[in-house]
Amino acid sequence: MSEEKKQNGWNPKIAAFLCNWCTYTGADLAGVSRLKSSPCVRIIRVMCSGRVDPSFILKAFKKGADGIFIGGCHIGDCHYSEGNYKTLRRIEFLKIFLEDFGIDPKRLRLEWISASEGDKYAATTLDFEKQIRELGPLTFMN
Amino acid sequence: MKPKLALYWASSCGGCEIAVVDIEAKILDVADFFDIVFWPCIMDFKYKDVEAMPDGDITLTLFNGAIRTSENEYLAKLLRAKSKVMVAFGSCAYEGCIPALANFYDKKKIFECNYINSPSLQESSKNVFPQTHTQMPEGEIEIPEFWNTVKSLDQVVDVDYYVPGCPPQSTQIIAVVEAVIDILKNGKPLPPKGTILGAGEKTICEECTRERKEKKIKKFYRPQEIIPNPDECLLDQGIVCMGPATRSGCDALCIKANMGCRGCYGPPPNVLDQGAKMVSALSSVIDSTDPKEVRDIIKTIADPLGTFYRFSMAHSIFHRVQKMEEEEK
Amino acid sequence: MAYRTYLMVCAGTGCVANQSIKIKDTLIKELEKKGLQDEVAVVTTGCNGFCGVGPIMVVQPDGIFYQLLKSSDIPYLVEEHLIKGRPVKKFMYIPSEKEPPIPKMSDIDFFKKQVLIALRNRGLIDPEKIEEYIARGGYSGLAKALTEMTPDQVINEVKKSGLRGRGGGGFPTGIKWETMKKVPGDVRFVICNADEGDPGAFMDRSIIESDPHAVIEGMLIGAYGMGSTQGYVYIRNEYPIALERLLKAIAQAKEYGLLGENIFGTDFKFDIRIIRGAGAFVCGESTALMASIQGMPGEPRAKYVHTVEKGLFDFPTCLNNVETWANVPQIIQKGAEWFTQIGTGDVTNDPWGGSKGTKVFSLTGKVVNTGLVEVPMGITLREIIYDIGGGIKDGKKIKAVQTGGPSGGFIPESMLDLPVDFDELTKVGSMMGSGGMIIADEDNCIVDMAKYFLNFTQEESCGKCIPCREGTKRMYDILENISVGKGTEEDLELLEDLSYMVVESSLCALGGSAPNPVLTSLKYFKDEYLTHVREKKCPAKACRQLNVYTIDEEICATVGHGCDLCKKSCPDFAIFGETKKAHHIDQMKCHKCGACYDACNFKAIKVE
Amino acid sequence: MERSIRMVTVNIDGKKIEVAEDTTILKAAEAAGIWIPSMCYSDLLEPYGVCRLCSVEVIRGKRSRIVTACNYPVREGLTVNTNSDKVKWIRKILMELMYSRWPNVPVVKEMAERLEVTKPRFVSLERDESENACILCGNCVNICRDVVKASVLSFEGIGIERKVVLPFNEQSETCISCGACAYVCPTGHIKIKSLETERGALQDFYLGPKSAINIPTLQAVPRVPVIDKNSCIKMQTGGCGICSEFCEPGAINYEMKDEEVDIEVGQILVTTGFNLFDPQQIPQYGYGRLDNVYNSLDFEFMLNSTGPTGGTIQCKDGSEPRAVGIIHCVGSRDENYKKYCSRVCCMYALKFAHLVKDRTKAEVYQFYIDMRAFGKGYEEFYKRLLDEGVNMIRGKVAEITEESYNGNKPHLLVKCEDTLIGKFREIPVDMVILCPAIEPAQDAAKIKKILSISQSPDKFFLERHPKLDPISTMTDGIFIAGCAQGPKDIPDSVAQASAAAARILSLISLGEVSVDPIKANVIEEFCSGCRICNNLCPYTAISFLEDKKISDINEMLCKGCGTCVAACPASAITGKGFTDEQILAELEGLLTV
Repeated sequence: MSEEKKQNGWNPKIAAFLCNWCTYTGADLAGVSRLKSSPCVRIIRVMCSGRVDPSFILKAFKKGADGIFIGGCHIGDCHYSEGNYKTLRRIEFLKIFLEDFGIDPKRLRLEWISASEGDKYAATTLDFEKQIRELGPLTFMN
Repeated sequence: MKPKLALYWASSCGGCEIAVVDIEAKILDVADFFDIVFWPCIMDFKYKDVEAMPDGDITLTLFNGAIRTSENEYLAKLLRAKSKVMVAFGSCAYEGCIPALANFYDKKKIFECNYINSPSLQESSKNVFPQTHTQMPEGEIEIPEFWNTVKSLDQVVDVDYYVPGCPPQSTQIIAVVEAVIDILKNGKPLPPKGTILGAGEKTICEECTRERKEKKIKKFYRPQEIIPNPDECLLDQGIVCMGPATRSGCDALCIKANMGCRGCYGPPPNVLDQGAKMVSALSSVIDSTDPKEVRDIIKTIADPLGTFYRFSMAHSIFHRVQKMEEEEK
Repeated sequence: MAYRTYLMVCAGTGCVANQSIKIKDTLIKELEKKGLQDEVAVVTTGCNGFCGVGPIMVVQPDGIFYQLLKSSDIPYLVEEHLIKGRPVKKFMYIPSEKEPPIPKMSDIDFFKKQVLIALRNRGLIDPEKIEEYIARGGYSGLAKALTEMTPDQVINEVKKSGLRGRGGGGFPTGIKWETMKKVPGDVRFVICNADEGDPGAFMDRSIIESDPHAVIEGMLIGAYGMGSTQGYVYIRNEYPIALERLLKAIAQAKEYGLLGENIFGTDFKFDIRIIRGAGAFVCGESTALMASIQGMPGEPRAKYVHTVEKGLFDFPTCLNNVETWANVPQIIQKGAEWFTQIGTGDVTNDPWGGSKGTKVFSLTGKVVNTGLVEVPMGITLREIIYDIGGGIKDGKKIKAVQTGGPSGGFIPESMLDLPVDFDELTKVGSMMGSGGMIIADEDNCIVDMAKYFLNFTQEESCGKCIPCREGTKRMYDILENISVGKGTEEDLELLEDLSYMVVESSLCALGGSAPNPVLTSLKYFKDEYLTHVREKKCPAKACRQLNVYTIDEEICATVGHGCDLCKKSCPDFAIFGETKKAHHIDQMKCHKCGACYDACNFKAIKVE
Repeated sequence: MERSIRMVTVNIDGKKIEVAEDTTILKAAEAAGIWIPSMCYSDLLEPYGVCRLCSVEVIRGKRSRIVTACNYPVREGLTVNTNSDKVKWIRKILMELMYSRWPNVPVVKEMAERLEVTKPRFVSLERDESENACILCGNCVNICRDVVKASVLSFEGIGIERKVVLPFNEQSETCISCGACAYVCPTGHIKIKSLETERGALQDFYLGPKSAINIPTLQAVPRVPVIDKNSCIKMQTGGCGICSEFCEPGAINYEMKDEEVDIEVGQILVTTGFNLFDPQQIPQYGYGRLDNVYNSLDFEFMLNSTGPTGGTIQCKDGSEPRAVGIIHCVGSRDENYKKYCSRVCCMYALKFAHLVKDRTKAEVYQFYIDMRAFGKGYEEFYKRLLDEGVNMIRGKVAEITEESYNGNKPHLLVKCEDTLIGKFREIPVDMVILCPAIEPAQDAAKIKKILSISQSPDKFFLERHPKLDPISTMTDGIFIAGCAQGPKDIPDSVAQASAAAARILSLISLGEVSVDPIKANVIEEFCSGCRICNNLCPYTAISFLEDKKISDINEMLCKGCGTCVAACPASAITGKGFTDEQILAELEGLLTV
């Protein structure tokens, strides 16, 4: 089925939770810089990556996201000092969870991208898109 | 004419039935007030009698147990049609409960386990799978079909109210019964549809008398690994307690017995997914910033999925495990 | 293993310089050749003191004394003495041309009158073998102190003995130790001053070379008494043999557990470090020496606070001279009473009351027997010069004795019966000093000698304080003026005035004693000075600038045949005359260097 | 153990004086108003006791003794005679000795006069006629060793040969140039020379402070000296402290500490400037290795009329350069170092060329990649320079070497490809001026962290929008201007700073600033006080209300990150602006398309 979809011009849906101060700005910079980033990424701005509740991620998968991208400030550079540490722990935890749920943890990606790293944002999203394409669409059992 | 009451057990352990009887003398009021029309656990009622009832004839149905088989589903739909008020009674009907832990596997896997790999199987009965229709000399035997996924009641039929708990506490049952009698007797308005009856709006922590501090967890312990201080919050001591993400109502029963809350009252209001929320909360208080150490600390939790979704699996965002090994291959 | 004969070859610096080691090697070879190696042993010893006749060898147990040996003499000597049993007369000591040779060491006057305490083991043991020192009773004094005596008893014994510092000052050792003991504090040091700087003096070197363990034992006893655990030996690096033997001795003592922790099984511990001095005269001064150990320039400081209170690194420090330390073991071993039997005065109540024990002198100058002598206190100068020293060379007349090194004073012939001890010498304006003793005869000019000593002290002054730096230089300048005939009688007054001032106001003893030669010479030989300033003549003809050199033309022509040697030697080209004919000196050109006088083989040059 | 001070009574010249035990006689006499002469005594030092002029007679019982008053400690019952005949006699001869050696030194002359020595009886062969001869008091040696603890000076030689020297008679590296020796020198024998003037030319001139106490820059306001904490011996080791001994008004205070002052502000303008790229990173240009290769700041310093050469352009040997090479884009527009254009170099390089032409007869070569004379009047200036005869060579310099032909004075050889004529050229010059890149200030990363602002990839501070808002940052109330934001020249910096100031003023005039209402708050009816959130807030906005047994968020402290919202297991915390419902709705919307 997935092979079919891949061939039928399937485009993955990637939900991205980006921190307002770093990655969101970085994404902005990527745009301003006219860099090519993944068009599959659907961005949700949060003030801090620490705001990302694991429920959101599960919900996003359930709602049809094939991959989820979380972008935060570099460790130590968090606008809110330590928010990204919590994100780090949640995502680590969640990856173990996702595997148990039978979802490839590669579909969840956490990256530290600062406001100045427009190029990194572009490169990472493209890479992530490629990865998701390789993994194929995410389907759910009933 | 007395209001009619039906009780049914779908996929459940029967604990909820016992809990109903456990309301002691109050059961007499129930018997007095209601005309019990269907209660297979207690008396021999026939499905055909129910089928014969007009729609909406039963005033109140307390349905416990999850939906595991075609029979469960049939009865759920039948009783829904015949009842004015349908109550998902107990954790199984409300959110899947222990039966829904089977959602970690699919039908095939479960059958393999039970009918091929089970060590108690006699050699002759190995590889014999239950069939829905079996031709016997006496005639065809029909047994219900086993569904792939365990569902909560509201995933099959429309449910008016929920009573959580595994089982619901007798005090809570009494309160519900009294309220129902009160409504029916005195014509009070019904609570809004979907209301969770017999439970609080807060979490177990509200009922827990232990002293809580700011949390910093370096390692998780299983209850047998340490002797917890009876006055201190179990989570503070590293024992996984679902209390913070569990609806109040049981009066912190397990915690009083030095056992971490297992979460049978389900998520508190507003919480989408009890397990995910607990993950979020616990990882917030893990005391480390090093990814490797974080992973190591997380690994000290035995069976995370079973721990966090012990009761709410069927009702969680994902319902069940998504991919089976066979499918991968 | 016993040998029938022991050949004690002197390996003191003087004899080593005269190839005594080569003699030893030749002896060993020769003995092997003759198959005597199991019968005759060759032993190298420390200095015998009779350095004027080195290399020396003593054949024991007979005590036959051989002198002025050469390695070429050895085969003959071995053949004659060791095989044929005939001591060789031609290598023996001959007191004078008329007298027969003296075979036995103990019969030689030079040795006969000596009393050996500090040097008791000289020539008898191999200084590089601790076993031999122990065999001669070594370290029994330490054993006695550690096992039978309390520290206070040790100090008391030394105090009772009346031992006074042999380094020059003559401060009672026991008092010094007692004062140090009373200063509170855990850290305290003892120092052995082996920075022997006086020209011509080598007592300390000789003691260390011939008996290094005596010094170590003395320091150990002192350290035990005063509660010190660390000692230093400050030794001139110009004493390579002494240094080597001391280092060996320390290593051996450590090996035997005599240095280090738990000495003799007691709690007492002590260690010695060697500090090498670079040879500055002033570093023999205690505070300068300590400064030098501390790595600072060797400059003295005011001693208004004594070093026993605040010395090395500002800790209580007891500094004693090599000879003083070497006396200590004997005092402890034999008791204070034994020690007080030797010497002058009475020290029972007043430690300053007399001089006890012996003193080592280095006898040099115009005497027949030069060398190192250890004599009892109270012996007269005459005894030393005539009995031990064998009188004045070439039968000349004695003029003066200068004792105590460059800062000592001159003692005129009239005082030769003066008993030698600390107080008597001080009384006549000289001092014991470290024990230098220079004999001057009639050929020595007193002005010249005073100038010589002052030149030494003014050059060796550290230059810190003005009286010593400027004063001694000015004194030297005046003496120089006098010696070249530019002096006046006012100069003599000024010289005396300045000398007294330098004595009074100098910072340390170097300046305080430097004018001694000048003051004593002015006191006892004023006439000679006056001759210099009034007549511009030097009676001894030693001040060459005052001399008039002329050539006895007759001798020159007849005896010398106009050999031209004087002409060639003259730096001023002041000598004229054809070869084979008489020469003469142009007095206008002559700068009176005296080179011609030295050059002439026929005594044709006359001095007036 | 601190010994209690015992007072003793001493008799000095018949006066009974009570002083503390162990006071020196000199001090005791001073207290009693009795003058004791001294040449070497200094209050700053331990008494050295070398001049002996302070000799006095001390009588204890029957014995009298001559001691030096400067270091003799008094004891109870001491009788001192400072003026006996013997003492006078000693002083007189001492003075004669000194006077005969140093007849013209003022302190000696004065003392001689005072001690009534008119004509010394001695003739000194070491007579030194100079007025500032060294009298060997040792003060300089002692202060250097004991107070400054540098031990640079020492005595050499013994006896009359004694003199004060530097090790090997060379300028010592351990000398900290404190000048203490010169200060304590009673005769002025020690002088402090400026090494720069001594060497005559521009050897090793250096822009920073030279000694521990300095006036930071030529144009410092206020123009007062400060102590450089990092090179002050006193502050680093506790030694020295000599300046406070010397400062008569007592203006020196070592106790002053760096202070952290909290100032509450509403807005911040970051103008932390830039660093000059270190051309030593490009070793083939020889900066720091070859003589006469300067960077632009060095050259500016040379041009300055208060600089080391007084504004004349000269080589290290003092000669006028015959040709000067000016190299553009050193480190900038370079893939290996800084990719960006530093913007200001072209124009100041032209200015240098102009000044070199103006002040010397030197030929000037400009080595450039592209001329970027983009500002108002700049192109005209460029044209003018071309008319002045400046040689423009388009090409990147490969290497600068030092060459010498036929034993002549060595010169520099600039090797580059002239891309306009397509040939490799080697141009001999006497001086090279490098125009290094402008790079972000060293501590930009630190400031970035403190202020929570961002840096662009080139590490200059990142503006909110390159076109629409080049003066604000992502953080409200923080503005940037000048080279902190990116390389720019003075007019641009002024313009940007003015704009930022205007923005700040406009906000000030508003009186209040509206902030995003993104705050978290606890819904009391759902909070059960599990305290999971308590430890999470870096701003300590979350507290636990003991009475209600619930947690509470102080909205004024909350910055709205939402970490606690995500963490709350009861979903009892909502984040305004980013509620669960909002985010989920957003998610729903995004993913259904």
